[in-house]
Amino acid sequence: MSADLIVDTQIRVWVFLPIVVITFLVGIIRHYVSILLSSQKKVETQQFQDSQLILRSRLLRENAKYIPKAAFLSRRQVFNREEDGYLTQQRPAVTSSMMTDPSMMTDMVKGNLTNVLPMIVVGGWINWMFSGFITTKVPFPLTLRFKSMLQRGIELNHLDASWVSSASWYFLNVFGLRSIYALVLGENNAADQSRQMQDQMSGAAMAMPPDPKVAFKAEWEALEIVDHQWALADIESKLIGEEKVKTE
Amino acid sequence: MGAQKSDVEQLRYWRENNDRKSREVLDIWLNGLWLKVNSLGNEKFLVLEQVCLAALDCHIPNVAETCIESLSQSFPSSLRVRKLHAMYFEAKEDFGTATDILNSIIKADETNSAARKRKVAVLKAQGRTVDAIKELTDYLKIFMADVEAWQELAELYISEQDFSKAAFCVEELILHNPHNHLLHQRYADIKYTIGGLENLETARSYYSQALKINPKNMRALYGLYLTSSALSTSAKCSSQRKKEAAKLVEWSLKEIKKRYSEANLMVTALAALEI
Amino acid sequence: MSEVKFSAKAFCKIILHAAKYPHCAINGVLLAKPNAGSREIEFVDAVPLFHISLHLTPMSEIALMQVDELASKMGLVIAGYYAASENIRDNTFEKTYHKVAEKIASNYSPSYVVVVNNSKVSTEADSSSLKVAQLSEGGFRQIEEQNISLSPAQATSYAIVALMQQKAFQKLIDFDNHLDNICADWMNVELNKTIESYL
Amino acid sequence: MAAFHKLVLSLGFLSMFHAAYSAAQHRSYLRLNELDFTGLPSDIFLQALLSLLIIMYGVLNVAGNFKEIKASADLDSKSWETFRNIPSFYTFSHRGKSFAA
Repeated sequence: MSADLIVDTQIRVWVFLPIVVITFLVGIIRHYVSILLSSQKKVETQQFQDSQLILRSRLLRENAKYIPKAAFLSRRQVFNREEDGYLTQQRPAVTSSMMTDPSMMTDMVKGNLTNVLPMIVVGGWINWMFSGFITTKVPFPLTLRFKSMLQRGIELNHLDASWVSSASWYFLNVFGLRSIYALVLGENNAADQSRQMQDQMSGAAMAMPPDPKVAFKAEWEALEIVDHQWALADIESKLIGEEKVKTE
Repeated sequence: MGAQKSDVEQLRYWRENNDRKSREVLDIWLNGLWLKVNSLGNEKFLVLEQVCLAALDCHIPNVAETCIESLSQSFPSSLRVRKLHAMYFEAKEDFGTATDILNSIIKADETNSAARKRKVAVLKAQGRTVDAIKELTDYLKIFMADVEAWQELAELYISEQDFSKAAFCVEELILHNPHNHLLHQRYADIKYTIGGLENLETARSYYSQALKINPKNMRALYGLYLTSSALSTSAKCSSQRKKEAAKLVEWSLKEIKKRYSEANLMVTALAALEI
Repeated sequence: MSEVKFSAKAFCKIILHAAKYPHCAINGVLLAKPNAGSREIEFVDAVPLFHISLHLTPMSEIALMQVDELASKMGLVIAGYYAASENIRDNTFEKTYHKVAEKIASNYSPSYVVVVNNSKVSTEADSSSLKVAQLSEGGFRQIEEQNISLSPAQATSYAIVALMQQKAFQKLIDFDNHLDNICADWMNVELNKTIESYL
Repeated sequence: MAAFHKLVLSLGFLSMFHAAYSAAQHRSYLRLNELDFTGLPSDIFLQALLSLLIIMYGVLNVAGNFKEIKASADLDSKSWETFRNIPSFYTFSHRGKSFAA
């Protein structure tokens, strides 16, 4: 094992570098294709309202100590009233719109098209073209457990685990190039900017669980058990006391 | 080149700070920035939008027109540019057209909050404050976590002298941003304006809180002085509490004087406070 | 009918205050020499107070206390209240009515309310850009335009044009500015000098 | 001043790389002479440490100013003057029109 393997320089030129270039270019193409296919995601007003509601009640719970007790209680009352409180209101059951809503379907297809498909196609191609090479070596020793990760496609029991096979090199590239993309395409490249210009708000809509009822129920419970402690109860003497220490 | 850079930085500072320095923005623009706007890269559009607003604010319509023109060339279908169009008509007091444009934006995008907010502003511009309040409360039923809208509602209620509702809005703002001394101070202002023993005490607490968060807040310091001196002379207070209040009066007066002497000011008007 | 005169200092400061914050409602108080019962009143100085939130009382109280103290040192009284509303079309006395006016009325009678006529005010403002009313028994008795005058009339109108060209409103400081930065002087000693230099 | 600190930073990095290269050289020297590795020579060690300090100094100065640790520190300098301005709700029918005309 200690004897060093010498890897043919041809492998560097014809396997190691091509894989890097291919994955990089595929990533860029995928980026632009996804911009081309992306449709402005429409947020339902109802959904938006729900997420804002949850946000507000969460803030109420967390910062309740900064408002007077009466103010807190009246707010909780409005949120948690028996019949028509914000969190207890009756909602028509949200059926899973996955199958009925065609736009949902196209979104899914587009997602598959841009993410999964290239992975399968390019991955398969690379496996077929460049299989069975040792491409590089990580400059530190690794335990045997890494063999399955780094030496996919090569079944050699006695090979040191720090050698990397071509298929694994491809996967390392797929996951490792992300920050390079950000660097090359920019965090806010031209495409992003134009979308931002078109509308700044809809991005702020939080992702909501499909059924708001569950979230509402959880929020209702959490709000019920909040014990209001006014943070400003003794603020005057604190203020004077603190200042005294400072001036002395 | 150096001058231009600082101009752009100045504009950015104002933009991020929400400074309404319309005259100054326009001055920068007319003093040569408009020639160089194409070299600004992506910031160009933000600058154009800012200048457009400033021009509308100063009622110089042709500058606003050019800004909108070049923005709509870059983003022909953008709703945000359409909103600027609506604002242009607003400034011309053509409120009907402005409302039509805003309605079409909302139709195109149900969740477009900016257009809905503009509708409130249109009503406000017509002097229909009560309608504006109604529109804004409708808006807040959907966009409950919109801090700007709560703040605007508070201002509207204050201008309508409906202080308890304004207080509610400011409470909401405090919930969203509990470390902002300005909000605590504003809440105390409102409570003091409403009056009554209990509200005075609340006001005093919030002035103290504002002062604790930011010791430089003069309004809070004056407010603390005012509330505690009112409490110390109030007939309904117990003597124990009066004593506490008197201590606060003394302390706040000392602090006020310290502030002025630190700034090397001899203010004779301060004598008014020592009664 | 009573006559109302504005000194150059008072008039310029009102207009400059309105010009400095064109998008805000503003208010302030007017100082006059005390001669109770007289039909004539001359406002010798104005103190710009607020532009941020006029309707909240605590800071107004502080301001009134301080202005009163200073005014009495100079032998003046607070005899009037001026305001301008945010909207260009709101020029009525009712819209700009304020508790401060009431307070002033209880201290000095007859006291006056001045409203800046938003649609008439301009860079060449004259006495027609102000509407004046006497406050009596909770009602407003508007004073006709011919009874409102500037003293000195000609020089003041020249001064205001020059001041607006100079953008002198940037130098005007109201009580709100003072509260944000206590080094700012709400008596506007500097600005007074500038105004006088144009007379 | 910024240029100077950038220079310091790049010098630090250069020196750090040099130290790393020296360490690699040392290892290969040991291997060639079939000696056991006991530790780095003190000069390489010192150089690495020194360049680390230089890099830290450079980064701190290049990266810009420190932020206050207090959450509300940014708000301290704010006043109602700017805080109440909300561009979404600007109205334009105000006195500015009379002054512009």
